[in-house]
Amino acid sequence: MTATTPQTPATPATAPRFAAPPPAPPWWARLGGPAAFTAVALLALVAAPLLLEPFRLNLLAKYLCYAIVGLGIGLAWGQGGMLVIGQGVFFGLGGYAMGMYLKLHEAGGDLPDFMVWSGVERLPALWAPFASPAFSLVFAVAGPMALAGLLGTLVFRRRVRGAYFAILTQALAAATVILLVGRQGLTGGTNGLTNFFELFGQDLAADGTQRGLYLVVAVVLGVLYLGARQLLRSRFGRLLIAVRDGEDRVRFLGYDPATVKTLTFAVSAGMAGLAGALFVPVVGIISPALLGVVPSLELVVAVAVGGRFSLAGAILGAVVMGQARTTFSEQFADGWLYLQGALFIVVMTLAPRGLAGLAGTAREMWSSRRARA
Amino acid sequence: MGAVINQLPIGLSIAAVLLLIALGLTFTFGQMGVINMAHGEFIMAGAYTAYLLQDWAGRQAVPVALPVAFVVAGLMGLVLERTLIRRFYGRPLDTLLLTWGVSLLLQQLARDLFGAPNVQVRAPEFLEGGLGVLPYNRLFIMALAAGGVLAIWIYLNRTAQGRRMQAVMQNRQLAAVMGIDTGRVDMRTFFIGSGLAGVAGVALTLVGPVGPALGTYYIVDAFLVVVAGGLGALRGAVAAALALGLLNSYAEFWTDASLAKVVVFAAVIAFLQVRPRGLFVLRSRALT
Amino acid sequence: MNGALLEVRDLSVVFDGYRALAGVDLTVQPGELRFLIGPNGAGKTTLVDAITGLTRPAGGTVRFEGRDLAGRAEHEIVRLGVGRTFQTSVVFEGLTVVENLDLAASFRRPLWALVRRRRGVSDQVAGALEIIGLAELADRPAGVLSHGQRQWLEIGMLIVQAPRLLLLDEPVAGMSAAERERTGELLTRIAADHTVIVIEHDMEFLRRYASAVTVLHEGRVLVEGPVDQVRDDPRVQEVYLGRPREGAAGGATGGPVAAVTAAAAPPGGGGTE
Amino acid sequence: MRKSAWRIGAAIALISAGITGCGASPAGTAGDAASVAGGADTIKVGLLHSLSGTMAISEVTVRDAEMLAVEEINAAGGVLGKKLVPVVEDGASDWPTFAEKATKLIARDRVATVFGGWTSASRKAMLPVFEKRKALLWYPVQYEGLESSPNIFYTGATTNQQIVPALDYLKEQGKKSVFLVGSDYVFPRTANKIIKAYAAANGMKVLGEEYTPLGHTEYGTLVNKVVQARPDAVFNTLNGDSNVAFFKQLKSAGVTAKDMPVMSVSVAEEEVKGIGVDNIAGHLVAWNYYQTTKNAANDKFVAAFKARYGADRVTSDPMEAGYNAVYLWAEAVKKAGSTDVEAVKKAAGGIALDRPEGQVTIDGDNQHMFKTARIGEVEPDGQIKEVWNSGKPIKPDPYLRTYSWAGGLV
Repeated sequence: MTATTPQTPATPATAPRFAAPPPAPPWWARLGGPAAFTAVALLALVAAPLLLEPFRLNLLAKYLCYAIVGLGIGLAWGQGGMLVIGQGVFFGLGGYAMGMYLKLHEAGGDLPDFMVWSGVERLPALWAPFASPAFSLVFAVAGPMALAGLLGTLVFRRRVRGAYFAILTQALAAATVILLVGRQGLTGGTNGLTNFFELFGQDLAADGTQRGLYLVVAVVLGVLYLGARQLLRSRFGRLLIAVRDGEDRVRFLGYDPATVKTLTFAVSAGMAGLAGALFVPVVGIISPALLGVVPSLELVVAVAVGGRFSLAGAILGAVVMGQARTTFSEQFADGWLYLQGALFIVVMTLAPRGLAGLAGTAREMWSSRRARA
Repeated sequence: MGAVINQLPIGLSIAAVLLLIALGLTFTFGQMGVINMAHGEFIMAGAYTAYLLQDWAGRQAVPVALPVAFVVAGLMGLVLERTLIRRFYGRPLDTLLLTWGVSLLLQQLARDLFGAPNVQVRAPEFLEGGLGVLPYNRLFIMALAAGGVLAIWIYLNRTAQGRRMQAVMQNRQLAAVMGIDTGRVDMRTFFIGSGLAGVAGVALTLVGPVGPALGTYYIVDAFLVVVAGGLGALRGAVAAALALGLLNSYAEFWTDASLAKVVVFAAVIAFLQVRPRGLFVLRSRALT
Repeated sequence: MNGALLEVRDLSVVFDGYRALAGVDLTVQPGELRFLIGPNGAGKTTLVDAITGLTRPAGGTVRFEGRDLAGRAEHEIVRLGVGRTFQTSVVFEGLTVVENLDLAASFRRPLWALVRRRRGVSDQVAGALEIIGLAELADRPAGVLSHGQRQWLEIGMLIVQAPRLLLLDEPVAGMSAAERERTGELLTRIAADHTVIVIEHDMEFLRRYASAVTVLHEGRVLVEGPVDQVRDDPRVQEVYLGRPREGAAGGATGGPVAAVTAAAAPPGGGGTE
Repeated sequence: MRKSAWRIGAAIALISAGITGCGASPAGTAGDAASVAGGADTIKVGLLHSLSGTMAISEVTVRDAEMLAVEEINAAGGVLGKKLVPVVEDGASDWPTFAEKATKLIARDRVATVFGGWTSASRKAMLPVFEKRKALLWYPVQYEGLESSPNIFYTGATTNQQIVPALDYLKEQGKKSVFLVGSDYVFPRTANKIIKAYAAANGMKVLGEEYTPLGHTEYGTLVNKVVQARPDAVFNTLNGDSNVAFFKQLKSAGVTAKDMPVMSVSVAEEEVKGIGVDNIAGHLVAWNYYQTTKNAANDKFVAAFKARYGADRVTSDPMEAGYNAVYLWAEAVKKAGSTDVEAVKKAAGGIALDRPEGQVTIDGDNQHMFKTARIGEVEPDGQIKEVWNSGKPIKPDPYLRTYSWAGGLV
């Protein structure tokens, strides 16, 4: 054959490969540790609500919402090799579903306030079903999943992947923001949906409600984490990693990688949607600015910082970056952009496996030293 | 019918802007698989170069700045390539995040150096006025884009350096086996690709704002051009820029600017259904 | 021709104007062990690629068990019972040996059934581990395997899928003598109850294990027949020992790479004969 | 699993510790905000603007002006004998961050009042926070009206103090047709609704209405549409960087201020520099204040501002409104004798001060200001020359209830 015969499976432009391949054994998949998980769960569910003042607890709830998105990104990107930089779109879709419900509830049969300002006279048909909380919640998850499923089917079936896919999701985020902003009478425009006071009869400003919401978010995150971990330990999880590392080879095992990727993408979008729905009552607003390219990228970076190959790392990254952002902007605002930029560069260059990877390396060093002693 | 004819030059001029920006990207993305999110900030650097040169060149700053900005942005690209990107070959997705970090740093740096408000770059006298609906500054940008394409074509096909660059673009390992110093070629590619961004930046001072956020306004569209055009294909970039530019201008004319953006995105997705790897693509048998 | 497992008729493949295959005919009967040889650029891997759906043919037909394979996706062709390996082995380095095999073995399960965890090792996988001799490495990540072990793992992954036709692309390339020996034994064992097509350069290997051989040259079938007869054929000798014509074929692609490839191509195993 | 879980555990513990650590500062029960803010001899006030992100360019200037006012008041002895302590927070051009920081300022820092916001979106995001926590916000930017929160004082113009006078001026100048160009968000759309109602009632023709996404920089098509429609004037509600692209591309299409003036309501002295004087000279703007406004209070403000921040800095309408806000609040506190929100609100109505823009009076009913409308023309030196004013302060009417033609709007 001529030398154009198949090379090692890596043309730089398309292959999602890693210079330093992740440590081969998927350690997180084989170490069972219900005790450790319980400890963290207790800390999050009992200690945090008791120790944190309401303002901080509310912030933590917000970070945990981002952590849910991070979990989805970890699944799609870390495990499945699909870099999504449009995750904000799904987050926003969930958020808007919840926001629409709250807005209609607030209006109590009248038109929502922003529609009045925008000169809308009758409730648009699109809004009608969101009067039902059940529909809104279901849509918050199913809507993003359906959109991701559609995009995934269109894109993955045609074997668009890697950088192309990343760029398309980015363009999707940009286009969605423009669409939301432009349809002001329908979406509230740049202002988004805000001014919510009540959720299921509970005063959203009350500390008790916020504590309850925090617990809901924490429990949802915990459940999703366990579910995702279970998924990864299954054959499907192995298949997902196989798709990440050698998509074409998987085809020759008789699987259709497009299906695997589309499903995973949809699951991760569903997580983002749920996170968005939880975010709205916690923070009190959903607006296009929350789902554009920049917030989407920030989420991805948070996952990279935490450690993309580890689900726990993805969660950790979202929480740490959220807290870092708040702390920094309280101390010196201008520094945040420098710090954020520098942080990506350092993490991507020196610790591509993120905090989780660093912790792993440190632990290995420690245990090997102990073994020698 | 009048609208169709009237919008044509506007579409072409949008295409020219897109092409100028995307030209450098096709290089760095196509050859090296680097998704350079900091490309927008190299454009910004070019624009600020023109701004700074005003002290010295006055209203001739724009033409004077073209070569200077090419070198300035090119050197920035070179430094980026040497210090960071070289560690990331074969990890295109990581370069995306890495260079995004770089772009944040550069934006903040521009804010600290030049202030957050936009600065003014005065257009030279000879670019005032125009032919019909087409102002001279638009013609200038179109000429610049055409000149850029021509120069690159000549470089790629008529010089030894350019041929080496093509060889690396088509098969990096093999080129290395052949004794081509791929490291040098990468450096050169990045220099040229980034330098073109600088040139684009100078051109953009004629039609748009000059401020720290300049790069962010163009980067998404530019990437769409690259995706639709196909990796590293010069003719692909030209065709895609033309198509997207015209589509943009007509869609905006018949609907509105917001909807036009959405239409363009939908069109690219639809197009990828037909040509998943873009318009023109180098056939490769590599298994990924 | 009735009853043939694989029937390739007038198959042609074109890369950017270069005809990699120019009307190949190939018939393989059930139970056969067929070797495909030919100098560099003869189109051997292209032929396998076209059969397995990796490359779209420009013309001609490929029929497997009477069914036309044209236009089917790779995974569909695998599901029909055609399995292949690659010149450069591609196993999943992030998974363990047993996970690699298990994944291969599960390919007929519906996707939802995959959500459950694997419990233990199925007989099928255990058997394959035994055959390829990697039982004691079962729980090691595939990333740590040697080149030879990877090739065997790939073959193992094929076996657990129970394909009706196996296509092996240079299974012994780059192997040590001992590894070749073991691969040969493996091949013999597999060929006993499978239909196998092997692309091979290594003449020594060919002499020891081949019965029927097809020689490709410049995208066409040059000779076909028992190994001794093929070896003595003057046309084959000309192709292998005479004027090197593959350079001219390579040059047709044009552009810098073609020039590079022609010169850079290492002397293939085929030239050793 | 064990290891990774421990990792999150450790991180959460660490973060919790950090959070509670920060929280250990002046705590106490949350809820009642202001009356004892800052302790015995100081009063804390919050300044909440975007110091980073896309809006920083505008909002930092307002923060600077507010800071100047705080310093001046402190230099003059403070309020009720107490020094003001500014607590500066960054809204980061991100609306939820505004809500978050507002909560922090009220609940954690326990400030007496907050001066902040620029975009309507940031105000809308903060509004429920201030209403729920019964706190006070001073919002310094002209906006689209249709709002009157009991917990917000609006020191910028509402529509009848900016948009309507601008239209009056155009009508007076004999402009019979306008083309509406705006960024695609709340203010332009609302403003254009008002303009269309006004035009219908006053025999003006609206020849076109176009919106572009925020940050849009490609105006070839839009300029083409404007040129083809040949309006007597263009009413421009574009925001930020889009103005630069629009004016540059309008000029290169050969449109001059003489034959088609553009009336802008979001272009102030600061923006003129970035657009380039060449490109905008001769065009019109509508505000309540210019750096060139003639009176003693303004001479003092401009001099003080340049002395504090540098001679090359310019002052603008939103800066002046922010600067006023601090003085108006201080005056209300003096009158009330307390920083208690309810007392301050009650005292505020009717307060009248001579400010750089002329006399400003607080309307106790809707908590907006009586302001004088001023139309300006951009001069070749980048300054804005007043060409018309409303003569006396206009009573604020955020819902345009006193304008018969606006009947159908709300």
